[in-house]
Formats: sequence, C-alpha cells, structure tokens
Amino acid sequence: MNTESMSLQDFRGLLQQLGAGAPGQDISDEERLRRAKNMFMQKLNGHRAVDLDSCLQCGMCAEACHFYEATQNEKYAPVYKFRPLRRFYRREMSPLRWFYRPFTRDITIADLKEWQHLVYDACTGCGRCDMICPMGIKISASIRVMRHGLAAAGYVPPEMRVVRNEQRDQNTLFGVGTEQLKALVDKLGTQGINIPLDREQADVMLLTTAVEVLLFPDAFAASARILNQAGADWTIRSDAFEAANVGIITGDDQTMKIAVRRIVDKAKACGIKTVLMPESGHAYQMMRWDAATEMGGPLPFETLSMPEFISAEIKAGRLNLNAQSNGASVTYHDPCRLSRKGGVMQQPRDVLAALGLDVRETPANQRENYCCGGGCGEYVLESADDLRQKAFEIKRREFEETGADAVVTGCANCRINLMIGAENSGWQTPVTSLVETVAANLAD
Amino acid sequence: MTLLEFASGPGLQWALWIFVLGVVWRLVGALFLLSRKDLSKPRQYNSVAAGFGAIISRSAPAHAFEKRILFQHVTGYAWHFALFISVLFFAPHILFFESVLGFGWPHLPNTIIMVTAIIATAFLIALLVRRATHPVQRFISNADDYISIIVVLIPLVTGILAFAHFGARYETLLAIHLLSVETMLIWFPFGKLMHAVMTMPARYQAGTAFGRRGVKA
Amino acid sequence: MSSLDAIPVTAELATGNVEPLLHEIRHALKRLADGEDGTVIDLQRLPLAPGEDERIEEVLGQGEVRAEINALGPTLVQETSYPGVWLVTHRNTEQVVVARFVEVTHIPELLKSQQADIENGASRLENELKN
Amino acid sequence: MRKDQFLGEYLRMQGVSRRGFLKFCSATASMMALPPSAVAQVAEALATARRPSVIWLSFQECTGCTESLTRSHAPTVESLIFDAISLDYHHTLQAAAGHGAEEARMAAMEENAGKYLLVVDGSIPLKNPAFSTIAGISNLEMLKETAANAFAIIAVGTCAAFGGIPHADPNPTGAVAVSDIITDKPIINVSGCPPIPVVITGVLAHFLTFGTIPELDALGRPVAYFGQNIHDRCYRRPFYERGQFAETFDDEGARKGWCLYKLGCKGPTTYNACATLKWNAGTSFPIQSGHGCIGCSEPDFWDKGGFYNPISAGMWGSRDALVGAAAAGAALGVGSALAARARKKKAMSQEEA
Repeated sequence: MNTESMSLQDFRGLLQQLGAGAPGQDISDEERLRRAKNMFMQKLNGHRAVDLDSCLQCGMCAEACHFYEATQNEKYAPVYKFRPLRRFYRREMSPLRWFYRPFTRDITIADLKEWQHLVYDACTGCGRCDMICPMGIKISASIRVMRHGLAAAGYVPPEMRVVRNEQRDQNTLFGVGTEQLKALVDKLGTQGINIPLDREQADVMLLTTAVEVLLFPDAFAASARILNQAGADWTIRSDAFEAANVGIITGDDQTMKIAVRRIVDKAKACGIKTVLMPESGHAYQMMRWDAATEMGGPLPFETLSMPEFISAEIKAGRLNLNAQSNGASVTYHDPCRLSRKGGVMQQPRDVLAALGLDVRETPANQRENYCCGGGCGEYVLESADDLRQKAFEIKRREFEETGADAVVTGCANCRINLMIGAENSGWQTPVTSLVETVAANLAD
Repeated sequence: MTLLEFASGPGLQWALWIFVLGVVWRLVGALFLLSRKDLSKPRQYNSVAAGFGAIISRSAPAHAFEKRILFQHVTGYAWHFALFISVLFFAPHILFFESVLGFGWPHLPNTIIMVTAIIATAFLIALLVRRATHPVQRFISNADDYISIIVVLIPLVTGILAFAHFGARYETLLAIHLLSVETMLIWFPFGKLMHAVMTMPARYQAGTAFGRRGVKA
Repeated sequence: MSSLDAIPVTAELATGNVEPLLHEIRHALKRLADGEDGTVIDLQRLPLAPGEDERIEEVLGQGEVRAEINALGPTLVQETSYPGVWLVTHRNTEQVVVARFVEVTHIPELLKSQQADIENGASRLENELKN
Repeated sequence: MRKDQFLGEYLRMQGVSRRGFLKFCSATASMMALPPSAVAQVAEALATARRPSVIWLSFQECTGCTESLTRSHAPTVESLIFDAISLDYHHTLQAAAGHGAEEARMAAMEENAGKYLLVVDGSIPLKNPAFSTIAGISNLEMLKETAANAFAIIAVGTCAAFGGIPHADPNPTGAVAVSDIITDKPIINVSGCPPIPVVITGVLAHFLTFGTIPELDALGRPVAYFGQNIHDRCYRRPFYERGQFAETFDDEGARKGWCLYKLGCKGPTTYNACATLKWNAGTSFPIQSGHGCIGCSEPDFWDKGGFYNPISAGMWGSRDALVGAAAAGAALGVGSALAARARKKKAMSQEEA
C-alpha cells in the first residue's frame, strides 16, 4: 500500500523555510538572564543536586556521545553541556553555596548564547551518556534543564520556536490540524481502511503526529489496520490526535502542558482505557512517563507504545500474521526514548521475530544504542546539519556491520533523520517503520 | 607542642570535625532539596533491588563502552584498589583506625603495602598527567579536579617517605603525613572527593529511575 | 622451674647487619693483603640482635694467636681463623665488656710494647740491677 | 690528682701503663662515638688534658640519674673519667654537708670562674620557690647563681633537659627545664629517664678531650648519641618491615620477639643510643627485654597519649564530638536546603505572577 504523501524532498524544503518565519523577540539581556536563572532554580531538585555533586569530571560521557565521537570536539562532552547549570547550582542552591560562590563565575548572557548551540544543536537528549556514567548521573536530565533555562530566556532556536508557537497557539504542527487529519482519514477510507474517527466512547485512543499525516500516512494506516484486525474498540480524535509535544522538546513547560492536557482531558472524557502512542519516541516518553507527574496525579488510562501493543496482541493470538520464510534480514534501531528511556526493547524484537525476519543487532544496541543523530527535534535545526550528518556516519557504520537488508525503527523522528542521512550520503538500505512492517505482513 | 603532637592531636580533631560536618552538610543538604514524586505507573520492579543493583552494575561499563574507556576504567580501578589496600591494610593505619573506631582487622606485610602504595602513586600521577593532556579532560577540568588529585597524592608520597624514613626525621615525616591527610579530610567535603560519599545515592537514584522504566541501569 | 622460665622466648632475629659486616671485613682484609693500611671496626656501634655477636665469632673462628693483656682489666686479643683479622675485647676490672673491635691488621697496636713503657721498663730494670 | 696536673701524667702515677692508657683511650673514643681511627688523637688530647672542676646541682629529681651513673660499672674506665674531673659539689656524693658543702660550691665557683662545668639533674619549679630548696636557697636562685660563671651546662636527665616528669600535665610545681631559664650559656642536654651512663661520661670525656662541647641536635642533645632513632637501630626492625607484630605481651608474637609497635613502642620517634649501647653493661635494653620504648629521652614523653598507645593512633577527640559534628552538619544541611527551597518556591510564584 502506498498512500500519496509529501515527499522527503518537499518535507526538507519545508524545514528549510521554517526558521525564516520566526517571530522576533524583544527581551533585554538582563531579563533573559533573570528568566534563565529563575528557571534553573525551579528545576533544580534533590536528584539534580545529587547528580551535580557527584560528578567526577572523568569525561567518560564524551565517549558515549555520538556528536563527540563524530567530531572529537571536546566542547561536545556531555558534562560540559550543563556546565552553566552546575555553576548556578554551586552559587545558588548547593548546601555549600557560601563556599563556592567566591570561586564560581556567575552565568552570563554570553554563556546562554554559547550553550544554545551545545544543548540544541549538539545534543539530542538521547541519554547514551547516562548509560556510561560510572556515577549513574542522569546527564541528559541536567541538559534538559539547560534547555528549559534557555527556553525561558528566549534562546530556543528559530525553527523550534516557530513550531512551538504553532502548537501552543494554533494547535497545529507543520500546518496539520483537525482538517488535515480528517482529509487523510477520508482518503484512507476510500482505500478500504476504516478509521473510527471521533467516537465519544472507546477503550483505545490512537494518537498520531503531524509528521505521520504529512510524510508517513502509511504508518498511520498501518496502525489503523493493526487495531482493526486485533478487534480493538478504538478511536482517534480529530480534536486531540497530536502526540508530538514541542513543549517537552524545546524545554517550554507552558506548551508542554497545553499539549498534554488536550489529550488527557479528551481521553478522560471518552472513557479511554488505553492511549496508544504512534511511532514517536518523545511523545511516548511524555505520555507514558512524564504526563502523570506534570498533570499532578495518576492518569486513568494506560499508555502503550505500538511495539508493546502489537507484541501483546500477537501473544494473545489476536493478530494473524504471514510469517516470512525468505530469510529477509532486518536490524532494529532502538529509539532512545523507547529503549533506554522507555523500557521498550524486547517487544519490537519479538514482533519482528514473529514476522519470521532475521533480526540482526548492531554492535551497540538496546540501552546502549547509538542515537539516530537528530532526536528531540534536533533534525529541524539547519544549524546542526553538518553535525548531524557526521553523526549519521556512525549509524551507517553500525548498520553496515549487521549486513541487514533493511533498518526498522519505531520512531518517526529517527526514521526521518536516518532517511535524510542516507539520502545525503547516497546510502541505499531502506529505512522503514515497525508498524508498516507489521501491517505489510497482516494476513487479511 | 611539637608538629607531630599538633598533627595527631588538635589538627586531627579539627580535620575530622570539619570532615564529618562538611560531608553530612553537603549530603543532607543535597538530598533534602527533595524531588517531585514520580507519579507515572512503574513497570513491575523492586525499587530497592534496582537501586542497589545499580550501585553494583555501574562498577563496570556496559559492553558497548568497554573499549572506548578501557584505559580510564583499568587505571581507575587499579588506583582505587591499590589505594584502599595501602590505606586499610597497613598495620600503623589499622592502629589509627582502631583508635578511632574501637576495632581493628588483620594487616598485610609492609613490603606489600610499599608496593601497593607505589602503584597507587604511579597510577594517580598517570591520571593526573592524563587530566592535564587529554583534550576532553583538560577542557572540562577546573581547580577542584587538580586540587583533589594533589591532596590525595601528597599523603601517598609523604606516607611512602615516612615509611622509608627518607628526607627528614621520622616524626617530622609522620607529622607531615598526618597533616597532609588532614588537609585531604578538610578538602574532602568541598571538592569532588565527595564522590566517595555521593556514589551510593547517585547510583541508587539512577537505579530506581531506570528500574521503574524497566531498564537496567 | 620458675614461672618466668616457663615463658619460652625464642630469638629468631636478624638485623641483617652481620652479612655487611663480614663483607666489610673481607674488603679490609683484601686491602691489607694488597699492602694498604689496616682497619679497625667498632662492634658497639652496630645494632646487633641477641645471638648475632656469637654468629660473628662463629664465622670468624679461632686462629693461632690468643693473647690476654692485663691493663685496667683484661683485654682479650684473638686472631681469628683468617690471619690478619683480630677480635679485640676490652673488659674492665669487673669483667664487663667496655669496648669490642675487629682489627684487620698484621698485629694489633696494643700487643706491641709501647715506647713509654719500654723506657719505663728499662729504667726499672736498671734500678733493679743497681740494687 | 692535682688540678694543674695533666691526665696522662696522673694515670702514669697511678701505675697505669701506656698500653693501659691506650686501652682507656680506645674505650673512650668508642664511648664518644668517635671512629676507631680517632684513638691516637684522643690519646694525645687526653694525655695533656687538665682536670676540670665540675659542680653538680640536683633540683626536682629522683636521683635516678645519679644512680644510673654511679651504679654503672664502677670502678671502670668511666670511673677514671670521674677521677679525672674534680667533682667539687654533688650533694648526694660529696662527703661535706651543710654550710661546708655550700662553701665548697662557692669556692669552686670562685676559683674556676668561667671554666667549670655545671651539671644539673632535675627540673626547676617556678610556681613557688619553696617547692624545692637546698640550704634555704631556691633551685632557681641557685641555678642562676651557679650558671653565671660556668663554661657550659650539662643538663642530665629528661627533667633537667626538658622538664621531665615534674613538668608532666598538670605540672603542679610549674617545673621547667634548665634551658628555659639559662639562655646565655651552652647547654648540653643529656636526656633520658635516666640517661645512658656512658652518654653522660661520653660527654664529659669529650669535654675533657677536646675542651669543647660536642655537636648538638635541635633539642641540644649530642648528635653522636641522639642522632638516630631507636627504631632505625632496633634489632627487631626486620619484624616491622615484615609486618610481624606482637599484639599482646603474652602472645606468640611477643614470645618470638616480634616488633612491639602495636604495643605502643615509641622507638620510631625516640632519639637515643639504647639500641646500640644498651644498658646494664651492654646486657640489654627495654625492647630487647620485651617492652616497647617509652620515649623517655623526648620532651613531654609522659604526656604523649600513653605508653601503650601506638604512635600512629591519633588523639581524635571524643566520639560524642564527632556525633555532634554530624548532627550540626545535618542541621546545617537541612537548613540550607530549606532556604534553597524557599527561594525555589519564590521563583515559581514569580513565574506564575
């Protein structure tokens, strides 16, 4: 099946236009600095304090970072990416702040400008460094606080700023809103794919993303077909379908909460038992692990990623699959937010194995997998193009080691990024999605 | 009051007071900043097992990282191991601990301690050189990193000299050795030597955070 | 057997000073053989464990000459089994050892009659014969 | 012996042969820790040495030092040294008593002004002059008076050298050392409780031989005897290196003569010649007889944390103080965290406003 969609070329064109539309910001330097510090103060807590106080400065984290490995630029050592936060902590929040203050330089506007590159362009928040740290420090969590501080100070890169404002103010992403989803649902309906749009009550609520609607409608269609065959009582709401959350990506709590609340409120209203996340790593992290805390209480539904859902349905015998016997091989790229940050590592492998595919592992896999190189919205940043391409070479090397026929992943962000990398370097191996692979093998 | 009397009397007392006060202050102060409770529904896990599991598992790097950090990993272990042997199993040290803790334990022959102390010193110097030359380490290092190495290096060197009766009279060397240990104790809570205390809570919290997501920390 | 004797105290000791001392003696003897000056070693300046004194004597052994000087207490001058190596032990009138030397020489100075004593003896003999 | 007589001449008159004299010189050189090659030099110097006057004052002391000296190996070669000096005043040894004794002291001081040696044993009480007097004269007064015209002072024993046991905490008499009072004369500290007799005579022999005072260490002690610590010269040192220690006074290690470090031996910090010269005519010394060195030749040896506490044990204060420090740390930690959290709360409300 091949639903007509925007080409990758066109999508890349769209990304290149993004930054130009960024609104200007009229904030004084003092105010920016005040806001950044204020945000640091809000975000620093016991966990971060223990992390910041236990760092050995051993620099091993650099060895886990794809950007450092690709460039050998010491500035990309993960530990360095939250240096201003550490300085702020030492001066303002540390138990021994009275001692550190005289020896610790205050953060400046120049620091914020410098770190914009380090935490947006040169960090995808993949958390691979978290896995190498001998102290168990969650480096990516501190870098995330850096993004929060910079976002508060108005240092979100222009492309991201545009997309964030769009989600916050218009409830659309890349121009995709209710109408666009409805149009796609209609189109898929003509292809015989029944999508129960906007039901008032259901057990399962499927979410999708603007990127799927625009670029990967097949993935959306695949999810629908899988749900239908599993016989799920499901729906997708045209007023609350967007799983992507630019708030969490940029470090903007206001946008993050607006976007999450839309879904949570709707799920509650519709008596939803399971919110099914599309192939989007950060969206899964948001809904599965962060939403309850951000919303201030446990959620009345469970959140599942597609691999978890499909794996469970296969086990329950509700999915009828044509297991392949031609010995085709694939390698699975673990999206960071699904794997080491989400705990979904075995399920996609089980699913691929159930399809009869020869699943090959890259040398670094699962919790130690290399980042696609453009996660956490980083792929929209033009300023990071070179960096991303260098990091892609690591992925390419890893994939080639496996000799697999195709790369399968469970995150549209990873998929786009790998596709762009492949296109730029003329790499031919196809990059596809897990749900599409499953749907292609559904026995009708 | 001689130097040795100062070093083994009031000097030691003050150093210990500052050490204990500072360590507890910094540890409690950091933990008591508290964090929001994670309200997400955890995967099936045992938080205590996950926490202590990480304390152990983080002692060795994950497979994919092994080769890239081999030097640091090996030297780090060799250095700490040699240091602990030298500190904990040298008969005069045990007598010191016994006087503080009220109990002692068996010691190793001095010749072995001499070897481990020299190994520890050599590795620490190697690590110091690496810090000063490796692009990443040199770039991220600040005064604390160097001070912390130096304040540990000096007790090692003075300890070896005192043992060998080399360079000055024994009681002078012993006093300098004690004073250098006291300097280390005083610096401990302020610098990154604190990692010795923070390792446990840091790894524990990583263990539980990953554990609730069903990921091995 | 008294209670003190019941405590078995063994001396399995070695300061490690015996070997170097014997080598020092060897070197000194070599020099003497080569026609150079003799050497005197003060044994009381060396820390020795109980039994090591005896060990030195044992190694050096007994030679051909053994002389006793009676002046301010007895002094034993003894050639060891290595000619040229002498053991000189000075005791006071209470028989307590006051000094102990290894002399590497042709003949210890003290064995020779001293010029002053010879002169004194000559005059005494003269006086004796006069009377 | 007349005071203007040479020592060599005196000995010859006593029937001592030249050979005997040479033996005496050998023993003296050995006693002075001089190399055997120096015997000729010693012989020459001693032969023409004149008999010095010595005044011996005893203050707050136990007479142990005098006992040590006089009971050593008399009559011996050392006794000749004493024969060779004119001991003009020593209230334990002299025959004269009362006013006669004091007159002898005054006479000797006058006759030998600037040339006599002053030997002192015992410390001097400063709190109250009446704590220790001789013939109604306070120790302080007598010391000042006698030291004024002395050539040099030999402080015999740890009391005279460093204050010793009377000086031990809480020092009820305000006892001080000779060097705390006399600052304008050369003082040779022959410390030890008591000092090794040979060391006392060795210093006298040195003065007799060379007419000078020997080389001294930082504490005013003759380097020849106090230059090395007991530990470095101890025959049990190899056990220390091997880590073989007696744990108690009746265990296997003690029987085997292992190192006494753990039982509080102060050998490593004590400078004296016990390990080589030994005691009781070279028979033994404390470590050899199974007890650790108590460090008696060092200042304040009585107050160094106990004879049976190992040197490396620190005086770390009380457990309570450490618990107190921990409690204070916890309080400060909670306080600083509370303050930080209050600021954090303020920051949050600011943002909402």
